[in-house]
Amino acid sequence: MSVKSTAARRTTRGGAKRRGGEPELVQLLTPEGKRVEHSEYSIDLTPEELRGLYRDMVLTRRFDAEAITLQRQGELGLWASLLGQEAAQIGSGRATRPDDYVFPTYREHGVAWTRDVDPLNLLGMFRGVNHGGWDPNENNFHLYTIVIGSQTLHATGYAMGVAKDGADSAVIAYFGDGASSQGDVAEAFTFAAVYNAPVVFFCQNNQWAISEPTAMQSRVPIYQRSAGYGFPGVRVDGNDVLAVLAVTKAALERARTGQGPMLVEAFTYRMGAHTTTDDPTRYRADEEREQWELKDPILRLKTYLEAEGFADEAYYASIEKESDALAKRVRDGVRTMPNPDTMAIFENVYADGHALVDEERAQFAEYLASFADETEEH
Amino acid sequence: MSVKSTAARRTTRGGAKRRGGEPELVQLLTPEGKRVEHSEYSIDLTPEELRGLYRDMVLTRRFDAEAITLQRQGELGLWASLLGQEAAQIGSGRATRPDDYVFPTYREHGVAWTRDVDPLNLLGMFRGVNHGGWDPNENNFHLYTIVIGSQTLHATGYAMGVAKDGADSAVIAYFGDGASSQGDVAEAFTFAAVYNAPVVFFCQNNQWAISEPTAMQSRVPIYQRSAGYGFPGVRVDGNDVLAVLAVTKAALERARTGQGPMLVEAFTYRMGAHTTTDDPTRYRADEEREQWELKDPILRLKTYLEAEGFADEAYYASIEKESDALAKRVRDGVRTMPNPDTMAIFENVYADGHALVDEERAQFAEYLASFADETEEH
Amino acid sequence: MTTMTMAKALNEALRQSLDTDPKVLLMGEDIGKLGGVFRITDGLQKDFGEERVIDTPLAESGIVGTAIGLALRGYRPVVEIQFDGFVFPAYDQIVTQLAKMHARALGKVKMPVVIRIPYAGGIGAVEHHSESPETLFAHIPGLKVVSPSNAQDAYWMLRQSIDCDDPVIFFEPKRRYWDKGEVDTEAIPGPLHKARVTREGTDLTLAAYGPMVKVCLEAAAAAESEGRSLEVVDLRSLSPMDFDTIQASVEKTRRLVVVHEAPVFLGTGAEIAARITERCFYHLEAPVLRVGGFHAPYPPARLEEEYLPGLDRVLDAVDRALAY
Amino acid sequence: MTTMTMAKALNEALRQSLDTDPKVLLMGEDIGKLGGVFRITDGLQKDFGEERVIDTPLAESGIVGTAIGLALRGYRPVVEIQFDGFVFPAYDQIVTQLAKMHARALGKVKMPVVIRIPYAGGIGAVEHHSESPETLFAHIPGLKVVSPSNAQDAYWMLRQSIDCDDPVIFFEPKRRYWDKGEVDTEAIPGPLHKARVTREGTDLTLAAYGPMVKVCLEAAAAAESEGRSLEVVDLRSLSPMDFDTIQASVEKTRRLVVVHEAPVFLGTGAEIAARITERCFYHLEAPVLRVGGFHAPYPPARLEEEYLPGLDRVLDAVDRALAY
Ligand SMILES: Cc1ncc(C[n+]2csc(CCOP(=O)(O)OP(=O)(O)O)c2C)c(N)n1
Ligand SMILES: Cc1ncc(C[n+]2csc(CCOP(=O)(O)OP(=O)(O)O)c2C)c(N)n1
Ligand SMILES: [Mg+2]
Ligand SMILES: [Mg+2]
Repeated sequence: MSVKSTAARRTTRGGAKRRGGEPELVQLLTPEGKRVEHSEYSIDLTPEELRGLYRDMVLTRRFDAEAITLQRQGELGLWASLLGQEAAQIGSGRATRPDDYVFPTYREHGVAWTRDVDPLNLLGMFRGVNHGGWDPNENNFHLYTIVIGSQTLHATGYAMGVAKDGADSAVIAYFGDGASSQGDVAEAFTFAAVYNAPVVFFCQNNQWAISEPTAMQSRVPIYQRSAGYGFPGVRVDGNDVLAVLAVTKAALERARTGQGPMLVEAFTYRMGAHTTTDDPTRYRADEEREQWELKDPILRLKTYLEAEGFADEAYYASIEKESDALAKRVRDGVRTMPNPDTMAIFENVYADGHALVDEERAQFAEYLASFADETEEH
Repeated sequence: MSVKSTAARRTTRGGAKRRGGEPELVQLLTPEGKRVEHSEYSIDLTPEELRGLYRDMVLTRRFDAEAITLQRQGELGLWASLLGQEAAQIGSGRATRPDDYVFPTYREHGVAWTRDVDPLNLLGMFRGVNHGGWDPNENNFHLYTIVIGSQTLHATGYAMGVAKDGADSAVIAYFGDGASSQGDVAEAFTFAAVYNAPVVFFCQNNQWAISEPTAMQSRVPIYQRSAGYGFPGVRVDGNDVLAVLAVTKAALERARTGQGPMLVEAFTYRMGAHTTTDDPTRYRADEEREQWELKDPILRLKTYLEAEGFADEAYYASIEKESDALAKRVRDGVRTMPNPDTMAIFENVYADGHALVDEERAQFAEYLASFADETEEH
Repeated sequence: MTTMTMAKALNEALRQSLDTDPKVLLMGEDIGKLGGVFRITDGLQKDFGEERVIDTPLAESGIVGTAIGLALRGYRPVVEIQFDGFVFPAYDQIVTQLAKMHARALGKVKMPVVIRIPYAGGIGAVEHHSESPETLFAHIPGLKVVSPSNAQDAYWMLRQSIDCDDPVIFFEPKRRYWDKGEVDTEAIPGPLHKARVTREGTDLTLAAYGPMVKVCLEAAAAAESEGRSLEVVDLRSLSPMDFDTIQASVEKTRRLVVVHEAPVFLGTGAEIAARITERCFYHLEAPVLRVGGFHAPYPPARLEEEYLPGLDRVLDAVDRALAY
Repeated sequence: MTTMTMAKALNEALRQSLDTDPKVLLMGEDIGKLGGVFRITDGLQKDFGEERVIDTPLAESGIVGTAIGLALRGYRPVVEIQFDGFVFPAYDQIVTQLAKMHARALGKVKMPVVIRIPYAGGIGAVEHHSESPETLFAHIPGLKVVSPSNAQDAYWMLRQSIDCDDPVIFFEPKRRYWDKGEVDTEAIPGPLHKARVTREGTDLTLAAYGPMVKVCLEAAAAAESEGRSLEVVDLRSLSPMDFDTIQASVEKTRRLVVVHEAPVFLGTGAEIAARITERCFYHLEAPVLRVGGFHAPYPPARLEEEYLPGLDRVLDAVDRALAY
């Protein structure tokens, strides 16, 4: 009962306030880089912490740009760029604790960064050498999930397990505006609510699901979806790293303290194409992008840092240097990333073995060997 | 935009008002049979119309009781009783127009009655002679659907078609409290909202999904689910046939006039077992049932009719006679319902034929004929 | 050794697994107070609590999806799907997530999830309650698929499935739930994925699993009275399939009839026929024949006796195979 | 006769169907302005409007479920699933509703729904974008399943599928989208479910469909240089399957190799092997051999060339079959 009433309270009291029909975004830093206060969500960071967020976003964007280049050069088969979503990802990722657990989509490169996942790990699947392959438990960062929405249920189940263990960790499930239409996401909401699971549903509404605008998924703001499932939702300015950090921290804290799930909608924008194979000129106007450029998450923080005198030229130069080093490391790492061994096809299909796999492996090895023989013979 | 604001308005203004935390039910007839008014939903029926509703409910209940008996006697393999839900079904069914289209679950015997579906049609699948088999277009009453929630999408698609045709018909999709957890129902809400489809989602919250109470499906009242999808929801006293009729009529009218979908939650009670194979004593207390008996939908209307002097003994006697006749017709009809021909296995698998079915049909006929030959030979 | 029904043997296996390993959880619709619609979980929530025997919302994708999450957290969920026909909403999670997670992680996570499915027909039920969808799982790399035919196997195969670190689709032949058999809960069981020659014979091999093993044993008994010696192989496991045992039998009998309830077209019999023909090409005196469901939706109850492979249809196939 | 890519042929077929029958609708994710991720619906929304070429929410069960409802209203929806691996959320609606509705209604309603699925591998894609799930549909009574291998068939088979009153799962071999061929949009097409002998030969039959037909034709050409005459049968339809054409070929060549990308275990080759062995038991000089995917998830792109049946693996199987 207490959860229910909290939920109801939160929904009306929280970020859901409307002014002239449009829902209010939780915002702590305006697009012009001005620091503002919010009645419910606040944050107090040291200059060093603020610089840290800036660094995270710059390095993430650089990594992303490098990946796009690598794709153009044929080193990657595909890339899903996070350009424009740095604040949503860095802010939410930095809100997590090491013992929290993250369930990403395929675009959470910034979140991965905050979890200390080696960027090279993320590139394997886009290069085509594996389907992910990192150890999710190393950084409590699950594998990228491509089937839209699936991971929200995994996150909910994981959170149910956390609660069973009596741990005070929380779980965060990322998904997109498009994903909000999938039945799996709705079922995740139901399970999370019914079991009061410590999970935060973090929706990056980047306005587009490939070529479809968010209006094709919902007629009302997505953050309003959760109230009808019995937990609160809030919309945060997804290009404001401070607001995202504050809101996500609060949501995770809520989960941690037994108050159940919460939905955070980070209102942001996919500045680039859906992936490197996509051509957004077919379906959206340049002006839209230009409008959103004015809200750039990195520029905004930089303006604030500069206004406050929290960072100087030397600092920016050092970040630039770090960016170059990261880019080089990524470039070199990708180019020298070994192809998997052919016989890897048969590995890890099962943990406890399977006769048919063994048989096919043996037959295929023999088949491959027959070429070697031929070569030797001739 | 107009739909959105209507939806928002409706959600706060409609039946969703709370008094002391509990959502208010739309009610026009109290459990004690007292006629009350509601600020938003009203109805004005002639004594004849009121008697008609009473007759509908009594006959439906009698049909249901007869089916239970037939199941006990082995004439039916199974029966899903609607006992207790007569008002929800008759009220909503009578709200529909002939050109509207109904998508039932497996328990909508009362709704079928209002659509003039021959009760015997409903019994085929429970006897095991077919899987439904009636022509949905004859009474605009779709086949019973067993896979929970599926039909809500069919209803939504059908409604999209109605809108495309420029018709002013509406569609009504029935589902249960348990079904509200299925992803398909959530997707139906999304599609209905996005395409502004003329469909009413009618949830009979009979408090149980087999052995699971509604709390296992949702922490908040189900009618609140729709607001987050962009259309209004209302909870109606599902044991008050007048309120159900009024609310459903309004919802259908809304759909018809291009205002889009609406969710109606009829708050009612499954008085009997889930089906004839179920044993509710394992999971629910008798007292609960007893409490709900005080809210009996038929008794309630009868009290009102009597208080107003709208019906006399002769009338009740005539209904009783009609009930007996119906029961007899059903009994006789079921007992003489022919078994399907063996070769019906192969019929209607495809509309345009299929070589494998033809081959298997021929082989099986030959196989069956071989026994006939043997019998002849000896 | 105790005599018990298959239902009771499954219940005992779940109880023992819950008792032995605190990470084992049961999840499903109505499995708590009700004990499941078939009572397989009867009494378990009472004894192990709501934290371990978990009634779930009515959403199969949600059940399997959260079971995956629980497995990632170190639990060993045993999921009950209420009936065969209701596994499909969960099919996406099973095929794209559960089956692939171990490979996706290059072995770094395991998916010890058992999905119990009461399946197949013969109980006079309505639509969606009598189906045999095993092909749809056995075809999927990453899943294991088994089906016991008797109480003893039900007990041990379920315990072994729960102990297995891979996802196992556990098909329970619902019409055999009430058949009694001896169950030795102390025995050291054989390997989970090994077939068993249930009856020895010399003239022809009948291969079956789950509900059809009993039919084949009856057919073999009937054939004996006509002087025909049929061997019956209970496959037990459909993925992996123990082709060695079938092959050994066929090399002896030189004839094979496969029996299952699922439609013949792309039923498991197709794979057995293809593979055994390849392995025993010079041994087979007749093509591998198949007896199974027709290419038609499972019919209404009053037709299921005709639809289901029974004694006569099995013996008809035996006759045809022996006529070669 | 015009030369066009398969993608263009499909686009033309959709255009003609939209033009001819006002009840035809297209539904899917990104099929409107974008024209679909493969541009198969390019320009169609512009020409036929948003009421007939419908971008949908991102929910496959919702797409197929509402398509069923539209079909009940008299429409003929043609659904695009974006990639093979994303059909599974819709699987429940396809298997329990779409496939069974006609039978459930004892024929009183029809389900003229086409589900187009770009399938199979070879384009260097990430996970879930290269799968061959045809078994999972062909096994289901009530569905029809077809797959063209070339532009001409793509055009006509799609038009015929849209004209068909049954649900058709239409598998498009995505790596052949950009292959060009002659398309005669005036021709009178043969039956939708008939296989075609694409190359005549005498020593062995190669049976394939969709993306593998080209590989088999190349294998046959390569074998010719070694003095071997291979016949190639393009199956075109997987449900129903035209066994008569395969049988006629095998009665001539006495050897059969089936090739598909899907895993061999319970792949369509299993059914072909089982049935053709039964039909041609005394004609076959060798067991029917199968070349296909392994029992492993579709591998990452850098392994797909090894994983996919190619010329060498086909010829290896041919060698083995001829060695009997
Ligand atoms: C079940 C499923 N259907 C379709 C796709 C193809 N697809 C990949 S990304 C995408 C759009 C996702 O949009 P959104 O959820 O908003 O996330 P975003 O890409 O914008 O981050 C689609 C349709 C998929 N991956 N999974
Ligand atoms: C997909 C699916 N899962 C499970 C079932 C088994 N089942 C039949 S009825 C039922 C409960 C339905 O509850 P509710 O939606 O509240 O409807 P009610 O029976 O109360 O009218 C269940 C779980 C089913 N028919 N379909
Ligand atoms: Mg998006
Ligand atoms: Mg209910």
